[in-house]
Amino acid sequence: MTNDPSPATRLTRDPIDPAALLRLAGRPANGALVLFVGVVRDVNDGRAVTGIEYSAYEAMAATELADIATEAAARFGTPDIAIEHRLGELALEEASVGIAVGHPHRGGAYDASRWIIEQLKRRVPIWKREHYVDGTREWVDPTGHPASAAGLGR
Amino acid sequence: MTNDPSPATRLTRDPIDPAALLRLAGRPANGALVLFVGVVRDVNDGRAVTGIEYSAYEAMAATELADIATEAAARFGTPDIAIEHRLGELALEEASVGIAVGHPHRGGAYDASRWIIEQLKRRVPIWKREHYVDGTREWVDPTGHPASAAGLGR
Amino acid sequence: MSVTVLLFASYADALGASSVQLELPPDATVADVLADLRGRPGAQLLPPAPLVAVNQRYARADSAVRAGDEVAVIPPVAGG
Amino acid sequence: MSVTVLLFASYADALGASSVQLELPPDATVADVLADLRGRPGAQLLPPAPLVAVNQRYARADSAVRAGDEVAVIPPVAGG
Repeated sequence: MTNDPSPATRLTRDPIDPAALLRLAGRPANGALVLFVGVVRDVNDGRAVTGIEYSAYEAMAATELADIATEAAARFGTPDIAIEHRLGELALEEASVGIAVGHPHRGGAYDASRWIIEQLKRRVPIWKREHYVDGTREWVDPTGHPASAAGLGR
Repeated sequence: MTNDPSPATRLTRDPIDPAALLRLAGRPANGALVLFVGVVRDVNDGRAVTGIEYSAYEAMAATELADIATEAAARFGTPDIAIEHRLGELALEEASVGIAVGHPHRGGAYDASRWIIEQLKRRVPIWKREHYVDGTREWVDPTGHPASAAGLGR
Repeated sequence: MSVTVLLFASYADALGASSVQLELPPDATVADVLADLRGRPGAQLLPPAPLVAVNQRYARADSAVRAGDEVAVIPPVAGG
Repeated sequence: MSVTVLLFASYADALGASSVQLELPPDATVADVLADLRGRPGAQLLPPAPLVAVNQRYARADSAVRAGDEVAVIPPVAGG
């Protein structure tokens, strides 16, 4: 199968299908596929998590995702990039993000994959609110300044 | 789902199922999954390839695969490693190897994945014979000394 | 001129709104938008230099804001 | 003593066999196995220092070989 020679990116409220992302990154010239999946885990910063709610500035987030994929395609020399980010309420062990990269060689596939997730975490306007075992909820600030410490909690 | 706290490795003559490998690497504490898939590509060293035949010193290859997974588990701090290598005749775009790693953090997942494929390519006694468009077949020597150049070709 | 300011996540919670309509002078900048917001209840909780986007692109404090622009004040992103 | 030597891939093609049975002195090493193989038709095509495994573990040229051991001469590996 040969895919369109352009990256595929989207925000979705449906479960992420890793196999579908891998198919989007396939091409007869690609000897390597690397898939990254971010998953809702049961503990964050020492607190027991029961679920996460993802929200976004959707129009801008979609643009940033597309830009990241286009930049990665140029930087790493492959158009075979598929990125999905989930929005809405996610249960433990559900996938929040999936990134598939196909490349003729494994070095390019790994490097592009890692670059994309780092860029995504830095640039794409998506937020998450963790739900904890004690029933509380808090916006997560990965910069290390919890919203609650700044008085911005719920 | 919580998997057995030990790596899963095998040689197989059946198609590799990436989704199954990902499931083997899942665990509620894992926030990151990285899957590497090696794929038969249509060109190698400038020659058009029509398929590849993989063979192995099977008992030793199985031991080496298991050892690599065990070493990676200790080195990168995660038991959630699944590796499959395909044997037999593979068509273009079929997966020859699949490596899934689950880890609490993405850095560990990427690093373990990359380490495993490099070790696999260095240590596991598996060989491949490429089939070319012109009907010829040749054992591949990744050390850069093609068997044919040394007079070992078919 | 009239400018729409979008607020998200913890900032929307703090200011009690997901969007506000501002009236600004014609030569306004992003800094003016932030200064206006800081006069509102809950806005003392904004950090000193929040991320801002104008028309869905990240913008600097001295970037111009024009009538009809969509300005967004963006809490620390947490995708992935 | 009797030792089984396994050959694979390009080496099996070169020597025309996927396994050979060698008779070696009791204090033999991996180097002795290779020396014996080099006397056989096609074996001039082995590289100067091929990889060898004894009982499915990589071994050095001076590693001892014992009666009943499974010795394997291993072409450049190409998995992945």
